[in-house]
Amino acid sequence: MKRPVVWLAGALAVLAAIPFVFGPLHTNLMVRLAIEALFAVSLNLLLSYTGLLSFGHALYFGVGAYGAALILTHLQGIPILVAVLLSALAAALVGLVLSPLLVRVRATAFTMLTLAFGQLMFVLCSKFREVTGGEDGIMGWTTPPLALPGLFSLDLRQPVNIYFFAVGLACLGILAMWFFTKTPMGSVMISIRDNQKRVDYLGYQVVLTKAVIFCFSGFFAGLAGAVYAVFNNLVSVGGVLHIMVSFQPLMAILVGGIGTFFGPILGSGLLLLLEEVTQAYPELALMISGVIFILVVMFLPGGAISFGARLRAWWRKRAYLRKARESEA
Amino acid sequence: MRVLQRTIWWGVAATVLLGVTLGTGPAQAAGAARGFNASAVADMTGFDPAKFENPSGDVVKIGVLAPFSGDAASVGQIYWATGTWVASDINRRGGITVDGKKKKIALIKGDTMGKPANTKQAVEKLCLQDKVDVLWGTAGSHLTAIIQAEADKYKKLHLNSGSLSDTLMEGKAFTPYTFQHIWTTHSVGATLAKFFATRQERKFYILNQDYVFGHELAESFKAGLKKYVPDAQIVGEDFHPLFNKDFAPYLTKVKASGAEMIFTGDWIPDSSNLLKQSRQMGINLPVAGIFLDDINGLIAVGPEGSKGLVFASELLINFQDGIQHKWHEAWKTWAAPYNTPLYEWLGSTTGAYAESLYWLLDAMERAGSADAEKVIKVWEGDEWTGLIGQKLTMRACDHRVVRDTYVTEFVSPNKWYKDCAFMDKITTIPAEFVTLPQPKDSSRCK
Amino acid sequence: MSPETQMYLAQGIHGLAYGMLLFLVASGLTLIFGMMGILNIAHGAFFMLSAYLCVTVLGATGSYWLSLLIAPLGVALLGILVERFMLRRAQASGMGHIAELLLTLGVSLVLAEAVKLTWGTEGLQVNVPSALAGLVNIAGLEYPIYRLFIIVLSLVVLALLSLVLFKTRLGTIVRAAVSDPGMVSALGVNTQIVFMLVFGLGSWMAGVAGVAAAPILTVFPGLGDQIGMDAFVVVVVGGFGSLFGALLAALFLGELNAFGIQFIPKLSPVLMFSFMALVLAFKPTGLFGERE
Amino acid sequence: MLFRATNLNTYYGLIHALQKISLNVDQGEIVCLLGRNGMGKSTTLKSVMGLVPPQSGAIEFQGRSIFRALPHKVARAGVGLVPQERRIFPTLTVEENLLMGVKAGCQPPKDLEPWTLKRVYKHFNSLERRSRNKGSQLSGGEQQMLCMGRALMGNPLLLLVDEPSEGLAPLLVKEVRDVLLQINQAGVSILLVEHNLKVAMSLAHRCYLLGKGFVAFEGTMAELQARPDVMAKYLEVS
Repeated sequence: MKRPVVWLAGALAVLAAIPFVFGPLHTNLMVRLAIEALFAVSLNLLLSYTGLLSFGHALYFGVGAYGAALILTHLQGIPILVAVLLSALAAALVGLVLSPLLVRVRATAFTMLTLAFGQLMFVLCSKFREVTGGEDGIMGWTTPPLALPGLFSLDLRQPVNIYFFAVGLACLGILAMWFFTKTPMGSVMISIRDNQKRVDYLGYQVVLTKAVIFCFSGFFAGLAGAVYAVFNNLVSVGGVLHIMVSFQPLMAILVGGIGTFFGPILGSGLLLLLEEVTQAYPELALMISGVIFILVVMFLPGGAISFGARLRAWWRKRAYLRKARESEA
Repeated sequence: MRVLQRTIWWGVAATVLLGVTLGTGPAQAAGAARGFNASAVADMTGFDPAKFENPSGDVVKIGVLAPFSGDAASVGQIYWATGTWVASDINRRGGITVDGKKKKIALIKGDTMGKPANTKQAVEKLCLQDKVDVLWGTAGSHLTAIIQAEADKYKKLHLNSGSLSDTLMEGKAFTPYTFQHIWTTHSVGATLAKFFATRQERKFYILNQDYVFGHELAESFKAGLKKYVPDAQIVGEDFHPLFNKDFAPYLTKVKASGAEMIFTGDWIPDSSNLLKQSRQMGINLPVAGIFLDDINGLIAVGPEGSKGLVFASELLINFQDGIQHKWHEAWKTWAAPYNTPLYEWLGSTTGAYAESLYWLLDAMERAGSADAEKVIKVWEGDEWTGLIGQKLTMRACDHRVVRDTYVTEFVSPNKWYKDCAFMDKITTIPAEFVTLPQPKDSSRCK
Repeated sequence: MSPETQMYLAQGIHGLAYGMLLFLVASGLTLIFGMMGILNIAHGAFFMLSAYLCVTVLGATGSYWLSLLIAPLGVALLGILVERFMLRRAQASGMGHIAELLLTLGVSLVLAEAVKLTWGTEGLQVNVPSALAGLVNIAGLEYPIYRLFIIVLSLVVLALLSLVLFKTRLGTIVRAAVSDPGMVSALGVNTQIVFMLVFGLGSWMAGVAGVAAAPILTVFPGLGDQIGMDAFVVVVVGGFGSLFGALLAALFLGELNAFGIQFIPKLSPVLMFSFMALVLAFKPTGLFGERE
Repeated sequence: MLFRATNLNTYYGLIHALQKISLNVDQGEIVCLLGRNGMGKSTTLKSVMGLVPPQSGAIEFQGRSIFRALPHKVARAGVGLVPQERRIFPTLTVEENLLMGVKAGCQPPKDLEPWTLKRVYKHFNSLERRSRNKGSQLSGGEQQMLCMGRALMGNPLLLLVDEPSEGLAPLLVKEVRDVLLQINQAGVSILLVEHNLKVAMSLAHRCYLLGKGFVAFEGTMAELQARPDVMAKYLEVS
């Protein structure tokens, strides 16, 4: 009982120390990590827990981001947390609206349907430039401070403040999803992945569970999008709805470890690290990430998170062999 | 209308006067106010952008913000070719005098990847980690807007040579740290319209890319026609997706419309595809635009196919010009990926990019400092002689350039390219007809 | 011919030409999908690569026809290598089709970058072969010969494909394996080799389309993106694994594009994805498909 | 011994579907696998065929190991499969379906009369009439016949038959039973999975009774009948 508490306290202490140890540059990098990790974990609910590969998760991210941008632009004086939550709810609502269509399909058809919806939203947002600003997007709104009247007021343009805001929301979101996977609905979700037909015998639960997952996953993807909007002070179709926005978390999941809960967080971190390293050779950056991507699928299908386990297994085997040899001699 | 124009013009003149007055102090301190002297370009033998090395020691650092990876990597390449050219030239001359000593120029890449989040990250890295003196870039108004916001935040000079949006320097978006060297969509529309006022064509078909820039450009052209060619007719207007494959359905409409001229803001590959496919379909209508100097695309349609194209630019460098020949001679030694026809001559884009950097460094030297505030003081209202001896004025109140613009018709044969038609007589459109009026909402413009 | 009839005729042929080109790309994709259950994300990149190879072969030999022969074969070889050394391993990873989709996504990223390193980032140009340059008069409509050639070329490839599929033992095996590869292997056929061949064949067809499209398009690294996306839509709408469905869907999308631009230009990009979403929502297997 | 499987272990993901299953089939025998749904009968056949590769164990066929061999290698060694869902190729004609069964370059066993289209049509006379029809147009019974014919075209020594009577009308069940007997008399050994105890009793020489992934009983059909307790525990009450 005590150990997890110590771990948690330790992790929180490290997270709290980061902005003071590192400069604003790396603090901002951590904000991006928080956003991308939250987004990747939300997609992972579909991929690793329900076995559904989505090529259109940017849809929810984009709705969250545009929601936040529109609310903050047009409803001045609205508390920032309310704005962010409303945007996430909008994304969840999109999940709900689309779920009657999405629950019907599986496998590649699901992937293609999500692709279609994602691209449709991309095209629509580019077209309705009166509302969305087209490719230029929406920018330059005044982000209200994170405040409790009379208690505190934090200016979110300061790296330290936006850091705590983003990391706090991401941690809460990731924790919420972690608990969700432990609920009975979470187990139904896993059995859908393993054998949809068998779960079908349980009646309409499959449909209902899937719909709930779409909303839930959409909510947190939307939350990530809303935090993105607040952090960047700009939302544009290329940044939040482009197909590469859908691929980014997929890569994070794959590199970190598909089928695990924490893999995507590790993967997001590794991808950002890779981006930092390859920044010195920008012409080769995408090439390097593509190659790493292929190598991971081929040689490390469990992702980086499985690397430790593999190493340990290899070490044990070596130790065992050595012992066997010694006893022989 | 005329009253308004006159007021604006007086405004411009007054501002220039004010700027000059403000600018003379530090300029005199650093010597005489200078302009660009093409013959002063250093001996560039052996120059190669691919082999550019940053000088060591105390340097002036320029952060180059451009897409160096991804779909638009060719844009990054052009930034790098021109940036390293200017830096090498200045370095071979010994650098610029800043803080009382000669300092050389270093360039540091900041890859925007064409994405907002990466742009923001790249700017922060350049400002906080590399501690650059100037941010330079970029293509795409949404990315430029991010750089402007960050430049304002970190109080860094920002030179915009790539984004043509009219609204970047207006309203809340304005920041004193950004200078928009490149012309704006308003000027593009006005330039071409003014040019057509003296010509026969009256039926225009607008075919643009379906995104903010394409729509803005269409509006600016229509506005220009309304002003300068009231009897012109828009016989059709279509917006096609970016990176469109098949232009045939559009061209069938164009042909049926009876248009005499196609106006397009398309850039490569769309501009080349539009041209190529129309010629293949036997539609030899001339096309007017600002990205038609893609030499590969022109060669593909040949001398006949490229004849009659109308090309507008803020900078058309005459082939006889000194800097043109220096560039051309140096080009022969460049290695891949710069050993292509695109870089053979200093084109309108490469030329404008280089010009903007020369001006910036000149202002810096006259300010005697790389400090943003001091450079701003010199640059605001600065009058300067450009690459081809033209007069440039940095309008103090909105940091946009007041300058003449140029239009040319492609003819064949020409002396410089035998495989396609290319620019001939250059028509100058005086600044007074094409300059974007000063923003009314800015308190700086009184 | 009245201008209106001429417009209908012209747009009709435009749609046909683009539709047939799309079918060339999509048929390879749908064959691969039917057999191996994966949508090859790198298919569009193969199309693009073939156009680049065409530029190189054309530069070296000066013959468009030689590049039409060589470039697709090069792409087919690459496809075979990708299948043999990458996909087969990914299939064994136990991650199911997700691994294969992600792997081909990785391949397409690498190809796009490799092309930039090899050929540079500028747009390159291929000219229409002189034998096919110029216009031909179709009932009063001047139409470019090269676009008609694309239609003919697609028809020839289609005929060859049907000949192989319906008249040879290999064809029977492929058709059987499209609906049930496991059963085919249980009947004593080495399906791994068949997979490899079909992957090569599919890549070859993307390659032929790439060379066919090169003279009307600028060759640049993003060349395959749009057509790759369109081909997905064709495969999905036509029905996963159905050649006939792909043909109908490709022609339909081609005409939708041409007449969409003529009559409702503002909506034409929206139409395609809406149509795909509608089809999938109401028939998850696509119009003529049997598998999801 | 024609066929022997020893200690087969097969997994579906984390599910241990076959746990140390051992069984054998002699030349000329019909051996039946019995058991409730989900006990691993079909998985056993798929493991033998190589469609679901077993994790460990050994499989010998005519003295040679076919353990973890690819399905086409198993088929070429002389094993035919008549799967449960029949898995007729829907877009191929009946004749093409049959020809798919031919293993190109494979010699038929010397002591057996080779199966040809003509011979298959003789045994399954309903197929000849429909030889030009698509596989998807056949009725359930016809599909079952086609499925068996297709397997025979490969001249197998051992036929793996999975639930041939499932979903068929009683009259057709009898026909299937008769055909299986004829095939067996022609020299083909059969490993049969059969739900219908009556059919199994009338066909098989020996049987294996599967519990959840393990062999609970083995013996002749007569020995099984003598153990009502085993039958009650491991078979469905009918």
